[in-house]
Amino acid sequence: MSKTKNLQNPPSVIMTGIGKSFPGVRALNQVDFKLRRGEIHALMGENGAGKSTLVKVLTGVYPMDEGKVRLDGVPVVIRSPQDAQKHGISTVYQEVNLCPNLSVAENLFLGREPRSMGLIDWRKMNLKASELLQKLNISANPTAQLDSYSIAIQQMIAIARAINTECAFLILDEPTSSLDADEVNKIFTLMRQLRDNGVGIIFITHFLEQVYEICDRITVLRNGELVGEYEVDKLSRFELVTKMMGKEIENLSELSVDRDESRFQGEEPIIEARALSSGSKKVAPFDLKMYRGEVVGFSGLLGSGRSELVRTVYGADKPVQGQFFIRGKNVRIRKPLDAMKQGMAYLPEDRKVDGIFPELSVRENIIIALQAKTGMFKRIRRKEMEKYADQYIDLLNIKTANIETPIKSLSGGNQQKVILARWLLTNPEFMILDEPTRGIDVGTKTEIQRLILKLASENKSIAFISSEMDEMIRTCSRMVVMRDRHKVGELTQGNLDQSTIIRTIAGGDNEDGAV
Amino acid sequence: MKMGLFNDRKGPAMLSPSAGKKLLNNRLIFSLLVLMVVVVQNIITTPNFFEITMTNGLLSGYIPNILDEASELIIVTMGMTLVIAASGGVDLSVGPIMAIAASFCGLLLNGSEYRTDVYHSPYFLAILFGLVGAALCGAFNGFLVSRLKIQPMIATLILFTAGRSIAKQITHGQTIYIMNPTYKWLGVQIPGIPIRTTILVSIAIVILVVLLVKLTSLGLYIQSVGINGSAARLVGLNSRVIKFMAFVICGILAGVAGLVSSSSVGSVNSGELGLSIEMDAILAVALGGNNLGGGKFSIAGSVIGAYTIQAITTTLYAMNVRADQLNVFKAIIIIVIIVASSEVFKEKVNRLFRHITKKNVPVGGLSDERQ
Amino acid sequence: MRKLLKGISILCVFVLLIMATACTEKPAETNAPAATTKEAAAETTAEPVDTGDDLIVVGFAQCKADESDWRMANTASMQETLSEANGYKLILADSNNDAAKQVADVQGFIDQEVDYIVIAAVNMDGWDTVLSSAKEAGIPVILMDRTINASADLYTCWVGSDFKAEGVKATDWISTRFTADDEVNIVNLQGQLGASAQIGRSEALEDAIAANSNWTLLAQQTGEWSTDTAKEIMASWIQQHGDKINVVYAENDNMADGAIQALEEAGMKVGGDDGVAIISFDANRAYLQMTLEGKINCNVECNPLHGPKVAEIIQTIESGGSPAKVEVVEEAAFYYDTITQAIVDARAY
Amino acid sequence: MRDSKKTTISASSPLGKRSGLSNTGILLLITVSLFVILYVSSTILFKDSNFAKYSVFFNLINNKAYLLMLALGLTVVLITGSIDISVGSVTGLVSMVIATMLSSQSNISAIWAIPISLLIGVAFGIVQGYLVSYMEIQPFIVTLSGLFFARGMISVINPKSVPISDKLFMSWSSAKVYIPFLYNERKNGTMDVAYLTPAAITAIAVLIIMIIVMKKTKFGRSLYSVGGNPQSALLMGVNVKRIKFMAHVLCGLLAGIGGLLYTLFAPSGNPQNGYGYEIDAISSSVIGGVMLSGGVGLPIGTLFGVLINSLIERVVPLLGIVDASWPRIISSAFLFVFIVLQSLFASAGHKGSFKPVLPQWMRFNLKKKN
Repeated sequence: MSKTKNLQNPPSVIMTGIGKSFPGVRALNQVDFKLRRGEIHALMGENGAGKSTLVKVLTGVYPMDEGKVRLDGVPVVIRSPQDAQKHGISTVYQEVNLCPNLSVAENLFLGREPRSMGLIDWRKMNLKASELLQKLNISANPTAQLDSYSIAIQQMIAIARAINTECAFLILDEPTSSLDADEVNKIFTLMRQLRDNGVGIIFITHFLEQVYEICDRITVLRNGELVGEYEVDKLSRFELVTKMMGKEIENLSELSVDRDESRFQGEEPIIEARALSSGSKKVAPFDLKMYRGEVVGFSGLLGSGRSELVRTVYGADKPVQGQFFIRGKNVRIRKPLDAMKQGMAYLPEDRKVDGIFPELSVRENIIIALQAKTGMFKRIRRKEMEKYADQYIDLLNIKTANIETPIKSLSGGNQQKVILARWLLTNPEFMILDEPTRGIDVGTKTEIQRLILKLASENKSIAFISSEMDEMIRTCSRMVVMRDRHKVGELTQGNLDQSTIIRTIAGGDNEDGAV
Repeated sequence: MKMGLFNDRKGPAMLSPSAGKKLLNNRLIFSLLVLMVVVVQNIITTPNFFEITMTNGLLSGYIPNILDEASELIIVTMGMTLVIAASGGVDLSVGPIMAIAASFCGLLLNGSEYRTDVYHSPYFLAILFGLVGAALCGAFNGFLVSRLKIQPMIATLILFTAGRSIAKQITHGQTIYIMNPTYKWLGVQIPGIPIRTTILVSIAIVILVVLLVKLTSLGLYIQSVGINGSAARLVGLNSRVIKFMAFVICGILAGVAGLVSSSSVGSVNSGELGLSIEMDAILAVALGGNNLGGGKFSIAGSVIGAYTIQAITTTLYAMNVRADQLNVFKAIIIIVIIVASSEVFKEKVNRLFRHITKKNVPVGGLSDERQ
Repeated sequence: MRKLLKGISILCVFVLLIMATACTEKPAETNAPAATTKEAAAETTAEPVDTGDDLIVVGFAQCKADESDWRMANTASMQETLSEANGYKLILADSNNDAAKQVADVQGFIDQEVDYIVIAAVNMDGWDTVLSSAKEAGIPVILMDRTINASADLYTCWVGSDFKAEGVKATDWISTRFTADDEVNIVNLQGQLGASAQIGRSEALEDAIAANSNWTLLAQQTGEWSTDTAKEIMASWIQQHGDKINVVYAENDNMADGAIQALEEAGMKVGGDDGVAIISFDANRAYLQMTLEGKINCNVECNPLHGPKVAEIIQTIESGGSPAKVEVVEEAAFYYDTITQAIVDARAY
Repeated sequence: MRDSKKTTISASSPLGKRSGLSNTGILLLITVSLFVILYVSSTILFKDSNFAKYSVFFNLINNKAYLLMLALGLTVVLITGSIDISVGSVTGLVSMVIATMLSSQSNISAIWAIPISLLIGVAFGIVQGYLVSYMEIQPFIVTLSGLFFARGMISVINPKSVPISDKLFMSWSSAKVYIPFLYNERKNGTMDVAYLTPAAITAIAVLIIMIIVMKKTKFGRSLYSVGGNPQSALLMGVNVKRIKFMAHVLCGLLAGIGGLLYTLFAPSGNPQNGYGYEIDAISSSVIGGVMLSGGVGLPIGTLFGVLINSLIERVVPLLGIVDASWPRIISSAFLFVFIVLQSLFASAGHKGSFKPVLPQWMRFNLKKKN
């Protein structure tokens, strides 16, 4: 209905030739983007595609290296979020950027509180707040402290705040990732209302259903480059996922994967989970069996629960239900050390937050896990440490000045290899690799893929997660597909091709309803 | 000469390549500079600065004096370094813990008498008892910090205010005098050894801590927990236990300092032992280039920091600055060191420098380690 | 938040109500005995009206009860003499060397309507306001040990030591030890600056130095009554002046102890006939022992046992008399060559 | 005393329903109830000591007017997530400067004491605030140096006790504003009328101003937002550095006022003045419900923190404990209880399981829009 009405508007925000680099990574390369008033524009792409960077460049969080931004035809330079707000661009981030210790009303009006005689008029502020909340159908008490509400409500309040400023353009950076269907619907109602009032909305999400439900246009990014801009009605889900994941398999040396499942017949699985689930409903109960010498891919879009699943196996998220067997023995994994002692290793998704110790040296970063496993009083001798470090620097071809260089001065790919080395050193039987190739250059990617297959051939069992489909297809012998925090399927041998995977991930075109 | 010695057993921070720029970026450089200025100043004003004489079977002179007086501070600073590295907070209660340890020790030696020549229990048992007392105090702090997640400064505030009174309770409210000459072994001199025991003890403690940090993986654990708690958990470290241990060790070391201090004056006066040493110890850690927010630490840095503070104090005493006015100079010197070694200041100086030379360096030019 | 504040104000009203009821109860309770005792009071004139039992309530504002051995002995003396067995109830408020807290403590005594207030002042100055409150409330104030700068009609009397006289005893001894031709090089370890003991003792020394041309003051610094600080300062003096020092004038025992240790560790002979002359004050048992051993040459007593004197004064007032304005406790000086073991053993503190 | 404590403990058993009170509110309520319980029980336990007199209650404020200023200053910086441990020494410095200025030799008017004390405080605030917020040096080290500097300067100015002889200043110091109708009869028949000193009135006025500033001004709310989540505050348009700087300046100003009020209360200069007051101020703020992690706390809570401090000081001597070291152990025990309570609340609140704490009838904020 009104969906196409505004498609004819001329673009109001025009970004051309945007480029942005971080040490070691080219995050954006010659990206163009257009936003019209009165449309909802989805920005799609897998991890590291550059969505967040693009948004942050637009809102002045990062200065851009190259490119131009025009607002209604006028070139502008946006230096800070405040600057962006002055230009009418407001943002709501995935993490709630509000003050948990203030009341709801204050969070809505901080910085522009209604005043009488120079003092904040609380009565008026609360009144205005409750009006606003009512209008948006948010059930929150303006006088209650923000952190007494769930993240979902907080997120809605954040949107309410963003809307409340005189905004012409609203950026929603994965605001729905922690909301349930009802709440998502409420937000959608809100978004439609805004769109009809002529607000241009950039909507970043990983949920395809949501894109197809509400968006007018889609811009797809991949690896920091623009794939294209499409009208929603003219792009099928299948095509969208294909564009996001990258269809063309890069011209790399062929890797051969033995996908014959029958070889595991009668063998004891090294890992077996029965109805395992973790606390705070991060992942629904799942069953899982993994055998020696196989690489199992865990695919699904970001936020589908793929990382949460492996974290539960490793004990990084505390399992609350279900049973877990290692080599046929029922064990309880309460904390990562338990898992490590059972021969597990876990390369975390977010290298910066969960992986590296920035100020520690390469050597220390490599041996830390082994050291933690052997215990405090059985210190690995210095000579031995150096030997290990040198060995793995050679083995993985880590580029570092020397083994005592702090890891923070290495490039992303080399940091990743250091962490890989850290886990290889513990000689695990079962390895979890969550996005080991994220944000690193193509050459290193291939090296890591080879390494994964080599490890499998050494009879290790590997759980592999990657946002890049081709990489998974080339390395995995079996694939677990996750959608909406549920395990929705396991693809083997015959089914393990791109279109089947994407279809399973996408959940089919005719499947209806919001998540 | 002292520095040379410690440079050999470098803490991790000292390992960076010795390029000129790296050296300037080293936060320790300013403390060293001040230490050097103080030493040079002393050499100029007091010609007998390097003179070491043998008096009464003991080496004496300016340098042994400074080493002697810095020893308590160094011992306490070692513990403080670990606590700061692991928890990112400070332990305010080290002074009172010193008093408590000495009181336990004195109680065992004296019974309930105020003055004794004859020990009521063996000396080593008393020392052990004192250290156990100190360890308990450390454990109390550690419990509050690691289990109840109370900020270290506030958690240790409790013992800071109550500690001396507790010590007083232990000694039945009196100053204990221990006249047995062996009591002075720990704090003054063991017959036949020409070097003050305090110096030996402080060196021993530094070596012990270095060994503890280097021979076990405690140092690595503490740094890991201090730098990135979440990553530390994923590699299988238990941050609670490690923080707890840091506090216990800090308590024990404060206990050692307390025993040494009490031995050197031959009495236990819980109101006096280690008075306001906590502030000096924190400063020593900061001057040593360690981040008070936790993480990486350098034992060598802390040692140098402690000597810097003691050298300033001793020099100012020698310049007839009154004890109560000393703080003014201390404050100024410290703030200058801290400001000069702060990141923002360096950046500002760099920018100014660039402005003067009109070099066109891109904005991100400071972080030159891209790949 | 508004409701919360409302709640708080309700609580405040609650407090006031409780206070009010307690207030109205009180007269009802005490009226009857008050009526009877008023007659009794008319007979025995000065007897203050008690609140039930016959104990004389004494509020004692001590500056810092565990500051030094001397102070501890002083506190203990008060506690022993003014015990319940002797018909007193002593309320000890320890101000921990905090002048403002001490003023608040005394104000508290006035509010609590004690019968007598005894003050060992932290600070000489700033007493006028609170002492006039005490006067207004009719509570006699006895100053102890430390003098204050306040008009004399604000307190009943002062009990304590004459610090300058103590200092003079010490300087007298110095003049007997050295002849007029000797070069007398003195270092002075002062007490906490501003304390009346420090002022009196330093003054006596400075006067004596001014009077004797052969006396020189090599150095003067506060050791803050502390052994440790004194030791550190002394060590630095030894570095500077070396053998020139022949008299150490330490203004309390603890600092003398520190000085002696520093000297001994520097290999210098201490005390006796030919060592560096050590002057100390307070004369606690442990240091009398040291005097006996010859390490301290002259130890001037500073008598901490003020309890009996205070009790005496209170009894005088109770029986209608008025005590002298200044009550000096008796003090002796002990010399290394005349002290005996019996004197040391007889010392209670 | 024990009975009344028991009831509060059982009262705080979980009920499983969401309470409308925020952490701030709960902590404040605990503080206030503790004060009330303490006061009422000492009234009952120490009948002879006249706790029920009005003057006793008002003297709690009179005695600690200066501490209220320091604690308010700390409340401000702690709310922004910073700390200032120089306030005690600044107090001492101000009192020494005033005393030296007004000692008998000089004839400067006492009026000057006011701007000078404020100026000293603000100067410390500006320097420390600059170093903390713009040079990004750890506040602990900066203010520790500030503490050393101020403490040393006191001795540089004057190492001895200095009396104040200025008539005008002394008249301020000894003035009493009697409160009509609030009086009790003394044992000897005279009237004991409750009063407030000019210092206390100033303190109360400043407290009221602070309550308004913290609650009703943009600046006040920015303080909370900076302490709650500096990142968000920045994104919401708050100039985080400037607010932190201002917080330190305000804290310095309050320390200056505190120094003035201190000098009015104990009119003399002494090198020992204000020693260790930073700890008293911190503990008062913490007892009053300020969280050291920042973002939580109310000036009114700080008032009760100070009152509790003042009350404990009155009560402890009456416990009849002969040994002088017990009072400090007891006060520390109080601090311990508070800190542990806070930590339990904070950690429970973080997990989301901490909501109930109060029984139904005690909740003030129950009516929630669905």
